[in-house]
Amino acid sequence: MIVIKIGGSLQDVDPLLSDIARYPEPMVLVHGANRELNELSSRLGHPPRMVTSERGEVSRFTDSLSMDHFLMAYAGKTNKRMVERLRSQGVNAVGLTAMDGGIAVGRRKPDLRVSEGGKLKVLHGDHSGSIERIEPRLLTLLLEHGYLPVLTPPAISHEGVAINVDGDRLAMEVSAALSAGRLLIFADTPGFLRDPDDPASLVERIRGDEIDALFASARGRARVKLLAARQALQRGIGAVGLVDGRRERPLTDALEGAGTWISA
Amino acid sequence: MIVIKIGGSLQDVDPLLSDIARYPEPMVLVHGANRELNELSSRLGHPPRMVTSERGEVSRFTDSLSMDHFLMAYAGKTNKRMVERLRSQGVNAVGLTAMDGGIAVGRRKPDLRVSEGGKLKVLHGDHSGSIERIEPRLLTLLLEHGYLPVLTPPAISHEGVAINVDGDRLAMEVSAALSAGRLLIFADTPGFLRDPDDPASLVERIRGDEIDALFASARGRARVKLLAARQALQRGIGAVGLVDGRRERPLTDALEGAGTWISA
Amino acid sequence: MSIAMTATCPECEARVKLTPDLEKGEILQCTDCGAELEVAETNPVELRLAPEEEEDWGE
Amino acid sequence: MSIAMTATCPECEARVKLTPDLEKGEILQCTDCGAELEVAETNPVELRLAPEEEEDWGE
Repeated sequence: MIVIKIGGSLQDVDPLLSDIARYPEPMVLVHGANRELNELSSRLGHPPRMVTSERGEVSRFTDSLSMDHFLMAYAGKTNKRMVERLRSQGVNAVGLTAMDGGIAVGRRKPDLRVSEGGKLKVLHGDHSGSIERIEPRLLTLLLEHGYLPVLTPPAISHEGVAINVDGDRLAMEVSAALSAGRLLIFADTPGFLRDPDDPASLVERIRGDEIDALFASARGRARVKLLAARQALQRGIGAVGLVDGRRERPLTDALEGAGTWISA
Repeated sequence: MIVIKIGGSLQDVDPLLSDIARYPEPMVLVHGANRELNELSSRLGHPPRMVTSERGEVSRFTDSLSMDHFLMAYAGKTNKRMVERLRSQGVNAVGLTAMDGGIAVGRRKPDLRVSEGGKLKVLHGDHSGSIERIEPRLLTLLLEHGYLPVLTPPAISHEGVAINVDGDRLAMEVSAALSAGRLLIFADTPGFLRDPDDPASLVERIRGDEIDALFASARGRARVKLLAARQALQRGIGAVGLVDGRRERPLTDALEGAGTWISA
Repeated sequence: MSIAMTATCPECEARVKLTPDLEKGEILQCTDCGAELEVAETNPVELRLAPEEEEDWGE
Repeated sequence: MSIAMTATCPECEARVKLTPDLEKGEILQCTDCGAELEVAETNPVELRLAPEEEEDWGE
């Protein structure tokens, strides 16, 4: 069983979806829709509010109206266009958010400490949080009956409120809960680059104990992906691939070793 | 087993959702999001295009961009906010479109003959169609494992293209496929009114053979509902309720006989 | 851009009279063979058989 | 509407110096007891204990 994360940064997902349609093994897809959400919320006059934590981590402040837009972009357009595309190629896809069937439950963190305009501030009413528990029953049920689950944030809090969670972490948590052999994270880059601006600086193999060294010099999305990969290994997932979703047969190439593979 | 259709016209669905949360029997929810879609598409600069057929039937011309908005409003915001609300009240809800798992497959009708500006015209590229087959397997699987499916259009064409279908007909087809004992259609009216402008003209009981007489004088949404009810009876559904979703305990009252009940 | 006053019926090749306010997508009837024709193009005018009326409608 | 120059620390009741550009939601530190305080209101100024820093972040 493998879990595939399709990054929100990937513009054209069709080659990857077609390659997935040819893959016979059971699988769970997880996707984001960052760009879709940014575009939609701006056009609806409630532009995205990105904030920076005291430790410099950037995240999206998601108030209730932004969560409406989040559901439209992630669970509406992106999730269902993927299901449509997969079904047109004979895949028995079922689109879900991590709320449906209580797949991912976590703690909502309504108060957010941010540094803005040189000041330390507290924002209230954030609909973000972190995943604490995966309930795999629905996913296992669907997999056993030949369906391909296509999963997207949001998750849901203990009180039953939709919460924005990181797509890579959701994919990692689901991989661990289903004891997937491999987690593949497809994005619009060849893999983990020692120097983000130099595609030739691709690191092809990373052993578990080498991650910390690379972690220090990684920035932004690459950093979150390394974090997710390290936790995946700690949770018993055999290997994590940071792979290029823009190739003609992205999945086939990845399974033949292309991109960055991280294993214990 | 009962099927509940929640009309897009219903403004406040919370009382109905809370009443549903208390209902112990297996159930499938079907909902629309007409108003949400009209508002969203106007705000995104692609206002809804309602067209009239030669026989005077009004429908929404759904081009590809409108279908993106359709997915955002129906499958994104409305479906998932309902799942969120139900889960916060202890219901194990799972949100789906009729595409997911191939629940409703039908024939797309890309060419639409309309009368516009006094002329008869053909419009091309419509993403609407009619349901030809229900595949109940996924719904039955979820019901058997204690989930509450929350279903919304669109359906999917034989070629795997998302198609806009009527929510009442989807509810009727699902009721027939699952041999539901009762189909309840909740809207923002007391039930079938002999005179749409006079709430006191509620018809409480309609026998199957009386439908045609009423059908002649019915207009707009009421007409579609009567059509759906008649077909439901023909397909073996015991009783169809056209019931008021605005009451404090809409489901409880309906099951005690409130609204309009149509049976063979 | 003035529209030609007649075009050829694709079914029976008779001449079909056209009105000045002809619009793309408009449905005309050939007065000779009675076929329903759709204005596929207006510049130049192209006619083709119009799709039949659907017996049932989605939402 | 000029903001008062000091307010009372809810933890140790010492006087806390306020800057003129005080904003709602801003986090200050009480120079006496070191508690982190949040500006709950600015008119009049109300301080309360600030929520702790989260150890981990969602997207």
